[in-house]
Amino acid sequence: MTVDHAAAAERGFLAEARRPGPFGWIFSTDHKRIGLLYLWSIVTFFCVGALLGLLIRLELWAPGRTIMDAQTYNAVFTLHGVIMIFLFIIPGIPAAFGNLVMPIQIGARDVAFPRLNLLSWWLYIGGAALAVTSLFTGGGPPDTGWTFYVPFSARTTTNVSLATVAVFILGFSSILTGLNFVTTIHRLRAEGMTWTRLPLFTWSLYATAWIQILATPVLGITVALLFAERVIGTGLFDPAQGGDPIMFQHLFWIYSHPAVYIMVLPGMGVVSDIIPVFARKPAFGYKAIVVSSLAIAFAGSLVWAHHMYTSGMSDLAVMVFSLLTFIVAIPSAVKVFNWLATLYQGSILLDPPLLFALSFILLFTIGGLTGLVLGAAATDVHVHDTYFVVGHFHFTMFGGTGMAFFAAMHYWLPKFYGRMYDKTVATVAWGVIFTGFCILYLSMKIVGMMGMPRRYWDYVPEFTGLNQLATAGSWILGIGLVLMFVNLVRGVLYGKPAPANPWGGATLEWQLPSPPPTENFAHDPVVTHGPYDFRKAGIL
Amino acid sequence: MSENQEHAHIVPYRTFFLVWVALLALTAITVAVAQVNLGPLNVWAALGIATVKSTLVVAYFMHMKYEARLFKLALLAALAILAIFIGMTFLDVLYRS
Amino acid sequence: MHPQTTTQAVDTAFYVIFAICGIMLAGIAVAMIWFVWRYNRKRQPVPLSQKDHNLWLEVTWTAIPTVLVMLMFWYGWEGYLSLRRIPDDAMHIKATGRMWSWLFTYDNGRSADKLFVPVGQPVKIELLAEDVLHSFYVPAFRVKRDMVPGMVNWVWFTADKPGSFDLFCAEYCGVGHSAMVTTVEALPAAEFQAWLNAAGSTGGDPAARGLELAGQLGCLGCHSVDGSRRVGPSLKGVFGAPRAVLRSGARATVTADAAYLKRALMEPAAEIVEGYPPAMPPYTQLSEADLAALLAWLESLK
Amino acid sequence: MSGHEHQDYTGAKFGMWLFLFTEVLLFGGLFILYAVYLARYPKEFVTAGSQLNVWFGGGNTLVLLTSSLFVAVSITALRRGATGLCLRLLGGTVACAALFMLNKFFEWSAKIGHGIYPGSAHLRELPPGETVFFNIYYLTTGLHGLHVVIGAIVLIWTMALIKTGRVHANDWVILENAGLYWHLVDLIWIFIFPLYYLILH
Ligand code: HEA
Ligand code: HEA
Ligand code: HEC
Ligand code: CUA
Ligand SMILES: [Cu+2]
Repeated sequence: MTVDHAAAAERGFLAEARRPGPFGWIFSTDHKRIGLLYLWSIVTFFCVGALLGLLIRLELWAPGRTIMDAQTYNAVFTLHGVIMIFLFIIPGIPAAFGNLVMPIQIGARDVAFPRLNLLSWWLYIGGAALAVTSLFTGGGPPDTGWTFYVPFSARTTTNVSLATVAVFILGFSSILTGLNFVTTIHRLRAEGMTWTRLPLFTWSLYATAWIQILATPVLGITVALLFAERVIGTGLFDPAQGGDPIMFQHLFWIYSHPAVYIMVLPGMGVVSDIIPVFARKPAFGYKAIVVSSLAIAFAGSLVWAHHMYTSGMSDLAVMVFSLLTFIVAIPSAVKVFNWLATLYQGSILLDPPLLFALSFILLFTIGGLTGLVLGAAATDVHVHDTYFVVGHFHFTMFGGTGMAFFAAMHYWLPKFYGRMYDKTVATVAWGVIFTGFCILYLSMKIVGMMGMPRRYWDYVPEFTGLNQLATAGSWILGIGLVLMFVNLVRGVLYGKPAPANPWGGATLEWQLPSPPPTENFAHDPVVTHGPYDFRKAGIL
Repeated sequence: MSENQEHAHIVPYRTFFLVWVALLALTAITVAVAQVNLGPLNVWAALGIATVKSTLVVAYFMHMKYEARLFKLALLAALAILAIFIGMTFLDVLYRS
Repeated sequence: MHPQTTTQAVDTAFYVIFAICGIMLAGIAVAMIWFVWRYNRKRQPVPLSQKDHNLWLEVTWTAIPTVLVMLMFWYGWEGYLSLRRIPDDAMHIKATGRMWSWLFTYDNGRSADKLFVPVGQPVKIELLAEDVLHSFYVPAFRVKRDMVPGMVNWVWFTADKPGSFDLFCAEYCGVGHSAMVTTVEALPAAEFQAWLNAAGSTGGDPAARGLELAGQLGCLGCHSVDGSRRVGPSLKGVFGAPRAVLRSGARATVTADAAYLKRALMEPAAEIVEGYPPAMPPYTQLSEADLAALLAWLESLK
Repeated sequence: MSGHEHQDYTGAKFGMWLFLFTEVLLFGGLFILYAVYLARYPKEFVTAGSQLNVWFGGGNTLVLLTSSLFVAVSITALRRGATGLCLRLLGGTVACAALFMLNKFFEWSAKIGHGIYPGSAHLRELPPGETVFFNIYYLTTGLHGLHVVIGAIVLIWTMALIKTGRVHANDWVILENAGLYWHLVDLIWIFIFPLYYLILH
């Protein structure tokens, strides 16, 4: 744990490739290289998705046509949703930072199935390529929304069929990551790395991976059935052929609700790892946090129909699913309280990673609490499919997982590039992002309460003021994001050398040089203390 | 990695053969039962026999009987989740007004 | 006991839930900011403790949220039940949603593309969909329910004051989704009765009858009569005007005479107006009289 | 990266099992739909179900059970050093797969000949419940058939590895995993058979 400048000057795994040039990356089975491949592909798609979000906001500046017609708008928000969900947020933290960090955190040299790991990146890229292809072929860009509800999705002439294939492949990629991680965590922990010494980030990946394995196939069959309905006319959801459109919604949400926990659990893991380091205090309630991750993963699989209160399903189902939805809130609450307790009586350094982690807590809490408004049956009837929902999920996904993703970038990139970004600029960028975020999405919640439906290209004039506020917020947010990314990329390329342990972390990755060597550990490590034992780790 | 895993249990031919005979017998039984009208019980009987058959396949052909407890727990978890998915869907389907 | 209107029933749940959430949020935000300020490394160079667990705290902050969420669940469920309990004296109206317009039919056969209701009288709306999912949403009354093909859903509400209230389609249904907007017109009881019984108001004028049909058949969901572009071309001045069309892919210019307009209605796929999607459904079920009325109406759109 | 010291048999098998779970849940989606529609259209399912030929379904059940036996025995054979026997058994399995698909081909041809196939005019004229039955029948058995083909390809690939000596008596995990996949195909058929071919009442 002594700062080793000589090692920091080396380029570690960044310099050691088995193949020359780009092939050393795209055919590498090193988990760190795959992690970086994922990271930059994901960031790229995030930027594309965010630009589409910006276009949505521009169109909604005023009622009627502003910059695009209704059909284009529908394609734009569909693409925005599909990119953000399937290409950014679901693979986001697990595939990028999970791959980079998790094997090191458990003291392994790589994941259990390195070649499968590479395959899942290729599938990710293949799925993304197909999704892009679907824009320019067939009947034009899909216009169904990311939820692909039938019968509309079965009838529309746009290229939905190809998009379902893309989603199927992306699901496959996600499954492979999940099964790789579960096996890795079970089989490759270093000596002394007991289950109660696993860093909380790794624990959260473990819980997530199980959802990936058990829920994703249901999405696979759902989109496969939609494909079959469009291509060969097996109308399993077509009322004219005896099918039930609501069954599509069940199958879709059986995956897609658990998927929101695929999105957020790793983010919670990042936050659980960052807070102790910057507060110089062990994670409070380690076991409670672990149990709550598993509880969220399990109970989160039982609440899918809360997206369907108004669909015409039975009232009994409304009651049971509403009740279970509220149960999921409890483990989330436990996590928030434990994070706060970790801060209490610590010695807190407000560096960029912590700033983003704390904004995770605040924004996710707002998102989660508005989730409770949605979980209650009566109130959801009013706000279902309005901008209130749009506000809710941007708070949880962007305010939650997105912020955690940015926190992870500020926390771990110096480790893997051996260079430090400019902390002042990062802090300013954080401030701009936070401000823009609140203006943008709080306006959405209010306009949603007033009754503005989502997926509306045009709206009644009463809603104009709040929509303009939201659009203005998106510009502020955009400026902040650009500032942040430019600063990070500059840091990676030209930053000052970063020491091995810039933040004073006690988990294993901080004991390696920055960047780590290809094989991670010269000798298999023997773990003798918990992940947040700063005294034994010599930090305090 | 360890030696004793490399030389894990080798199932004798005879066991497999007996399992196969049992599976054939169960197939015959399930066909026979289907000819009798038991009302809704027919489906449950068919599912019951199929469950017995699949248990045999999983336990012997797929060696689950000889695997570590982790494998068994994981299998149970997967099946439980599937059962929950089906069961909870029926909360809607059976009780629509 | 029983809430009078759906608005009251739902708003009670809103107040309770927002109050609990507001308090929780304020507590968390204040605690977080206070900790960050008080235990900042400048003020607190070394941590005051290394304490990492406390069973009683865990139990407490599991138990309190449990109670709170059960409370929220209960109010939510109670409010929902009110939405599902129709008063016995509710009046019956049928609502049909289709791409991208509304049709409301009353028991006496009167129909309209706006939802007229009497003030103070509960109404039960039966919800039907012709093509894809739609959703019947009136924010002012806090009611929403999807319209699903092959299924009959319903909502009820009581308008407690006269006025005009927005009625939105809240389930995405394609390019005209955001245009699938109409209003609930709440009229005092007497006025409503007068409206309901004013059958045959169009008299013998075929163009007026055509306008009524255009509302009922959903033409106005896709076509404007003021020259503005919607899903389909505007019908303003269409009669007798030259049209650039695609006939099985080949471009052609035709004059929109009666024969052309009839084809446009009966087999819209035969000629597609250039620059528009082939989205118009065929109206083959039209009677001769209705067809004539529609044509007369089209002719009247100068 | 997969140097010899990294070989982890238990890990490899565990990974395979996790993959099998995903397959189970993939089919699970179809079984959910089957259950729901059976509950909704019990009579129509019986009418439609009795039009399926028990002999085709039963015959294929025997074929798959036997193929499963072959695969199971082949592992024991390989580990006892009887490589030739192992290869012959695997060949037998692949033959069973071919037989299965042939059977399926005739069965489907007959049905399609009667105008019963997804999207057909005849199918749309049937009562809705029967249409649903045939649609889900084609989808389920079709997806299963796809798995039979994939399973057979995997087994052929494994045979090649055995021939080249990559898989042998002391390193058989690939064969074991390929076998697990094949058994899964059998396992799913064990449920398809009674649910589709044997609902006669
Ligand atoms: C990261 C993604 C994410 C996360 C984590 C969540 C978390 C939650 N979501 Fe959300 N949700 C989405 C993403 C997410 N959601 C998306 C994308 C949609 C829309 C999909 C679409 O239609 O396009 C959606 C839609 C959605 C709906 C359907 C709305 C509708 O269409 O009508 C509902 C309804 O119940 C809901 C509820 C919840 C609840 C109860 C939680 C809970 O897990 C939240 C728990 C957290 C807290 C409660 C806060 C922390 C706790 C405390 C601070 C303690 C104090 C609190 C108490 C008193 C208990 N969500
Ligand atoms: C993680 C997920 C995520 C994220 C981060 C975002 C980010 C944003 N989203 Fe969206 N959104 C979704 C997921 C997400 N969204 C989903 C799932 C839907 C539902 C879709 C559906 O209904 O099917 C949705 C829907 C949705 C709607 C509703 C559309 C409708 O219903 O009609 C709106 C409307 O304003 C919106 C806006 C935005 C905005 C303004 C941003 C902003 O955050 C964007 C801010 C970014 C910028 C202003 C651009 C900054 C520029 C760059 C980063 C590029 C830098 C480039 C270089 C340096 C080269 N989103
Ligand atoms: C679902 C949307 C939709 C509905 C409902 C609809 N139309 Fe159309 N209509 C279109 C579109 C799109 C076109 C242009 C493409 C085409 O020519 O088919 C069109 C074309 C037309 C044309 C030819 C216009 C021209 O400029 O040459 C006429 C006339 C017309 N519609 C009348 C009607 C009438 C009358 C009704 C109601 C009875 C109706 N439409 C209902 C979408 C619709
Ligand atoms: Cu109709 Cu949206
Ligand atoms: Cu959900």
